[in-house]
Amino acid sequence: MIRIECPWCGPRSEAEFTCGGQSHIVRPADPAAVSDREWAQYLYQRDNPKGLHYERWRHTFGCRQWFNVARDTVTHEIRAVYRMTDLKPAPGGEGV
Amino acid sequence: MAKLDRATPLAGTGLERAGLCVAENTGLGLIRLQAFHRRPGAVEELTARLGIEPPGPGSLRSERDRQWFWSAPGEWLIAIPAGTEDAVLGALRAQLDGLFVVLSAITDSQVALDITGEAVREVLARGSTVDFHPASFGAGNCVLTRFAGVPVMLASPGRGEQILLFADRSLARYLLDWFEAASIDC
Amino acid sequence: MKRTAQRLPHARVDPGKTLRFRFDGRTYEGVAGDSLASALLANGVGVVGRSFKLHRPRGVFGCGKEEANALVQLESGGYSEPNARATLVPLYEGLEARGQNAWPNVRSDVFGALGVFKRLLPASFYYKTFMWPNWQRWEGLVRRLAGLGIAPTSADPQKYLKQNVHADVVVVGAGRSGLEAALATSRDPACRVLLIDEQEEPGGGLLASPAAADRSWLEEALREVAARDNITLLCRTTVNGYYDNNVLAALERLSNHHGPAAGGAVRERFWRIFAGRVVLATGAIERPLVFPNNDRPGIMLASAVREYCHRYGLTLGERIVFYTNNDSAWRTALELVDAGVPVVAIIDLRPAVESELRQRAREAGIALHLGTVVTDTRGRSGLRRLVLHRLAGPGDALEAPAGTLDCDVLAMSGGWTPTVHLYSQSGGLLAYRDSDACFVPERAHQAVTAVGRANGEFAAPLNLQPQWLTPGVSAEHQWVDFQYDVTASDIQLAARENFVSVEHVKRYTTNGMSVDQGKTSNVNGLGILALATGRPIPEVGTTRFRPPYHPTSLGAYAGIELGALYTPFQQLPAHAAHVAAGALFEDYGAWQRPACYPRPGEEEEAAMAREARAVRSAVGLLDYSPLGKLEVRGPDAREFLNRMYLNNIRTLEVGAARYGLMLNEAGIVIDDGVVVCLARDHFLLHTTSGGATTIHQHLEEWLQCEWTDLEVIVGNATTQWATLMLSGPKARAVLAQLDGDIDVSREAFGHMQYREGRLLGQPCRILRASFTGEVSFEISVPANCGLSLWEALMQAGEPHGIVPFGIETLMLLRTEKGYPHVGADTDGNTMPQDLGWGGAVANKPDDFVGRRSLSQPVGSDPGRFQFTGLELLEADARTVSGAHILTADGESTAGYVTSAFHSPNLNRTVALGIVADARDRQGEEVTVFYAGQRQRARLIKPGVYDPAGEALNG
Amino acid sequence: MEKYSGFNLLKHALTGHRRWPRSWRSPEPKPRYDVVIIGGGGHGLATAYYLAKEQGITNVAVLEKGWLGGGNTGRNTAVSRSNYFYPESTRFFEHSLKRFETMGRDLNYNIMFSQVGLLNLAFSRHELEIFRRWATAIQVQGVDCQVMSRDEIAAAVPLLNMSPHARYRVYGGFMQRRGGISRHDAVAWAYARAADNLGVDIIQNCEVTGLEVGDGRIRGVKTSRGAIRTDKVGMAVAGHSTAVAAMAGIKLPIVSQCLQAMVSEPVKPCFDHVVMSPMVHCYVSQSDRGELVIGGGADTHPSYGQRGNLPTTEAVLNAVVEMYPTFSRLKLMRQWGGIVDIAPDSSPIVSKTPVTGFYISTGWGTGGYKAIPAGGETLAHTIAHDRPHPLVEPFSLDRFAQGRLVDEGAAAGVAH
Repeated sequence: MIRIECPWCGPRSEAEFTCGGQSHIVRPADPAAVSDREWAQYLYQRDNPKGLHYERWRHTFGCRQWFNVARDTVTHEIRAVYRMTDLKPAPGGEGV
Repeated sequence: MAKLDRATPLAGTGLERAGLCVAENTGLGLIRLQAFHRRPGAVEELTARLGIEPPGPGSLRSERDRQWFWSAPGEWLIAIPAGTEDAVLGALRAQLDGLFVVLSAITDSQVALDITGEAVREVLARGSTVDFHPASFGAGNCVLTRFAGVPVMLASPGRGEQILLFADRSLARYLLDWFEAASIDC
Repeated sequence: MKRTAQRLPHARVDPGKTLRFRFDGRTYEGVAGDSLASALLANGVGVVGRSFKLHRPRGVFGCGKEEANALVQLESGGYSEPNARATLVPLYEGLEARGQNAWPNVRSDVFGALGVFKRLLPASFYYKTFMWPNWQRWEGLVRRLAGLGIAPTSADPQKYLKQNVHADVVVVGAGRSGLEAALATSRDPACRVLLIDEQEEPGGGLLASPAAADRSWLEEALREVAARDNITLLCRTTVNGYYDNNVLAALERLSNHHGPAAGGAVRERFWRIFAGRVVLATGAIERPLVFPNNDRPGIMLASAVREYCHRYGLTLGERIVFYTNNDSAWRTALELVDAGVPVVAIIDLRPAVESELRQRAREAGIALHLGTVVTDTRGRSGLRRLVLHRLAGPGDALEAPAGTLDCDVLAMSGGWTPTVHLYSQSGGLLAYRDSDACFVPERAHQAVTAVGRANGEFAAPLNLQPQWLTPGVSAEHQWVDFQYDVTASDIQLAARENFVSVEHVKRYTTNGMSVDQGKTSNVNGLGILALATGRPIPEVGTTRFRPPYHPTSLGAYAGIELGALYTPFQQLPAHAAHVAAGALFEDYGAWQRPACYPRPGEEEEAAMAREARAVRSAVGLLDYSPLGKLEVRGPDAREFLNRMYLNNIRTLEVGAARYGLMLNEAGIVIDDGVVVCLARDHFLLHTTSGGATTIHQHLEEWLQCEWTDLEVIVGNATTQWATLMLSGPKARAVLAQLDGDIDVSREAFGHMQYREGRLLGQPCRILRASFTGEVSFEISVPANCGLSLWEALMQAGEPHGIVPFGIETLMLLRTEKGYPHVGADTDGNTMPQDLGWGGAVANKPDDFVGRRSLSQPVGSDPGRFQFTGLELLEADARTVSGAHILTADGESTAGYVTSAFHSPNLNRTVALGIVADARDRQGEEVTVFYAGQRQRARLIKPGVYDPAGEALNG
Repeated sequence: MEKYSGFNLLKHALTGHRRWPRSWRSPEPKPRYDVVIIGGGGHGLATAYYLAKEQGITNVAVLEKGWLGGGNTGRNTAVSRSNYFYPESTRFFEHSLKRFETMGRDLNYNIMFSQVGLLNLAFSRHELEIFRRWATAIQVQGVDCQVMSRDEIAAAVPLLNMSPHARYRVYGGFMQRRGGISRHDAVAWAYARAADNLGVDIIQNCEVTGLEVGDGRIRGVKTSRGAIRTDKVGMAVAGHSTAVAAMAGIKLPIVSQCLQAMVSEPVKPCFDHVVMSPMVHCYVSQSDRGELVIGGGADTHPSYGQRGNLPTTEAVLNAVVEMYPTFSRLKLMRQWGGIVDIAPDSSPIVSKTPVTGFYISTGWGTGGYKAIPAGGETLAHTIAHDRPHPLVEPFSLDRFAQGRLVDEGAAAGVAH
């Protein structure tokens, strides 16, 4: 079971959260200007790493806030939790 | 008929067992205060205007006949005597005039349950994975959690072992039924 | 197997308190403190079960979780439990059990004859045959023979609870090591310790020890545990799963020791344990030795014989013989002699054994056969005689016959297997220790440590000499997995056929896949595979341990969330009124809402027709409270909504309302509703009923994750307000009767307008939108007044013939009008152009969520399914939502009927659908297909009732 | 290859089964192959078999980093069905189902395919409408599909909770009689034995560590057992697709998640069909051994953790007991997880790639097992002809750039 430290509410079980998938995906500034392929990549292309994954979660059953999590997709260890507006921590970086 | 009657979700019904009592609290009026917390200084501004520091995550604060419960970043639930919503809203609006905050009366959207009895913490621990040991959930604490599969706020205002539960009014009957099933051995 | 008349004096049972029970139709007596297994043994019952595949007679062989033979069908009716381990069933008065997988009973099972054909049924023989004509012809027979117990056929009368608990330290196992660990860690009073033991009482291995010192130590330790209030002791509780982040799952058996007498009480409690640190003191399980016909009743684990003697006071046999490859069995034998149990001989395959042990054994009058192996066993339903051979050397061929030895119980010990299941589940690595021929914890992955025998720390050295199977004799009848009838020859066959991965062997032979999940068979199987493939055991590896450690009731995983509580339900503010009005409630996205209000004896469709006619001719009232009401405020609210909606929100004036469509980023329509501009920076969004939470989250996600700079606050006011839809030509007249300050006259309050004011002394919001096509007022008052407003309107409407109407009636009415319902008349491919909103997209100057996807090639594909009305050509024809529209050649699908009702107002079927290129094909005839029937229909403009829309303002 | 038959079983019985030959060889990798298949699961082995059998390409290696059939092939609930919504899907899976029907004899290996019938249940008025649409879609495709009433369902599944007071009431459903279950391991072993017999080298414990790509084409494969030269590589590595494709510099629209399955203790026959339901989410069947085989939804977060997750186990079993109250006292015996690769539209990707000679079969999501025969056959064809097999043209990698997704869920809320 994944235990996530909500930046506001503290450690909770995964059942309280919603996983929003990969984070730090940048929406094209001018969608009309990008090609179909680029737009498809924005919509569908995902890193899907075996190991450290930067993803976003929402504490759906708590404060309803989205935040970022750096999680190992094999061991489910959480390496870092940081807010949507924070920068991506370096791999191996400790909790924010 | 001249006026509409008010009827709370459970119309006062509840649950009584040797070790657990669940009773609808119909005496509370509720106001939600939302500030735009992403703007730096927004919360500080608010605090300055209010003259009191609203409680932080996981806690509640009593001030005169108002109880403040933290419910999200920049968002609080304010419990007041039922019926005084308009007066309090007016006062707060005046106090916070000019700030970008949203004040709403949400009394009717919620059901409030008083949960008492020696089995309270044991039964709560059947509905949520939060640690309800007094050492981590004591007087002055409030948590928003997934309880019995639905979002609720649980608060320990400090009156003995009494726990206050807030949930959406539409879930009131479900929650009461759940408590009945979950406390079968109490 | 010998009947024990007198229990031994030092036993932990109460001979004074007898308990009557039945097994396979016969009545027996046991005593308080017995397990079903010990009680059966006390009564000399030898055969208690039949093996899975060959139906071999089997007796009790262990004393706990490792038991592979004594599986019984416990009780009957709702209390029936298949595959209950007799060794784990505490005896209670009136217990009723039956042997399994046998007919008529386990004593004389006609299928026992299968044993004769063993030769024909090697591992996985079924893969090699039964191919003609096909497997199913043979399957019936095979299925009937397989399976063990019988699944209950009546509902479980008992309850299950789930309990979460947090602890700083969790100690699994309350034997000596566990108790020591719990007492040590609990010295810090702030440290919350949870001590868990699976047996009826704490003590673990100590319970089977005759030593006075052990017993007094246990008493003292338990006193101390009781005295520490930071220790919680859970007995009858088995830790079954070790998951990520130190989360454990355990099952507490609350009332199984009372049997059906417990009635509807809570049977089991499922614990979710959140641990800081975990100490595994789970002990070790003894291994059987592998030799010909080692599965005969009377052949047991030495540790089991020990426990039945010292804990349950049973003598078990007249002539007990030990067979071992290590020292532990010798000590057991000596203890038994001290207790007055007749141990006649010890057979040890080791040529040399420590002299002190030999000395003491001889003094105890035990005959010794060293360097000797058992090469066969004799007896009919029980054990009578052993055939012995001398061993040339370790693991070597046989030398000479060493005669036979009469005995009725054989206590065997092939060494010990530390119980590392949970350690392995936690991700910890295991290492093979040659000296003791067992796997021990090597490196932890989580905050967990193993102690005592679970960590391979044995009280005294075992001096073990492994022998994975008996050499020099056929492997065909040397059992490895007793339950699934896997023998050494099966594993050799697998290796011969090049199934050399341990996982392959497990799957090919089913070794270790039986109910005990290989607790006694895995390591022996590995050893045999290692020999067969000429590899050292560590190279062969071990299979992964998976939860649950011990089989766990499905009911316990379900807990109380069954029936009405299976998933949360939501109730409307005026729920009581709907019940009183005889509503037919159905589930609409968790909301309990009236589908319609059938009168006694009235069919559903008739009720809908009656309600629909009333709305068209007079007035109807619908509880519309789930209608989403989101309030969006802030300096950037207008900009934000303009990015979220396809429609132009920039130009929406204060006080005005506008229908809006919302897309997801892939361009798919996800919601529609009326947007009201309450103030320059304040908007009220009406979302589809039940969509409020989803859309609220959708908006929040864009604000929190993408446009964090936009100063907007979203509030969900959906349940703060009860919303009632008053609809019909008389609606205005009814509403006008209620005392309020909003002028509802035609002139003052037009269609698609919004007003706030007071009604009957309460704040109120009224929106004039219409989903029925009639004059409609969507009246919102504080939710606590919803019931009262319902009653007020019904009362005021009575002279006008008001009726309550339900969702399905609303769907009928809006279908007559051709109003699309997002989710019903759209699917996950529907884009705005398919609903006729292509123009609006083109005219909007700004970007909005999903816009770019509309211009991907798919957006302009020919054959897109587009929203349309459908007219069945035969006047009285019917169709249903779900019917398909076929292509011209009638070969494939060109769309579907998405809404279809019989219109009581037009007295014909009204239908909507999404059909390929429907917008350019209006007037064309198409074929409707459902249930093999084909019908002709025409594509028409949606909305056949009041096409001019006069009723809207009527 | 010695034929498997009742007669030969008898014959070998006389010699105590001491003369059975190896099911397949354990060859050393050769320096060069015409085609290298990465992944020794059902799909990889089937691809190799059909390359040899139907495309006449026998100089083929299957590289498996562990033991053959050890991935999702050995971790699923062994269901085969073709009751899909879109013609593209139905055509493909119907072809696969037909292969299952004759696989035992075709490969001379009893995979125990048992057409017990697959029943889908609807639990609400809306779901029933969707089910009508779905069932009709199947019928339009000419695939067997029988719409069933409440009473018919009650008769077919006596243990099903038919209470009118159930939280979710059974409204109706439909059955594909030809759907069924089989022995998953046997399918892998059957293809392995048959492929090996045609000369395919199945190399276990051989991990691919890199792909050699030169000016846009595949040159070879680097493995833990040395380099192998080849012009064509087929990838069938559910749970590792992203990583292996990355070796060729290709990014996939794939997310990997953990899908759980579990079995109860064995009991005598009590459950005759495969019963699934999207709303009360679980599916149940009974194996020949007597175990109830249970599956549910995948964890919602990306995962490579090949193990069961407690919340999912609880949710699935909660659904099982709600639907079959009498199973309450049965016991869960074993639970495990497999890693499934899911595409944005939950449909497979069997396709050529921007790298010449590199062909992928991925995105099987939770439906990979039933696709093994057709997946192998179409990938083999695509590799041999460097042109997609007609059955998989709709499932190309570039459909996403056009927005032309094949999303069963979008059309009918149908879970794969």
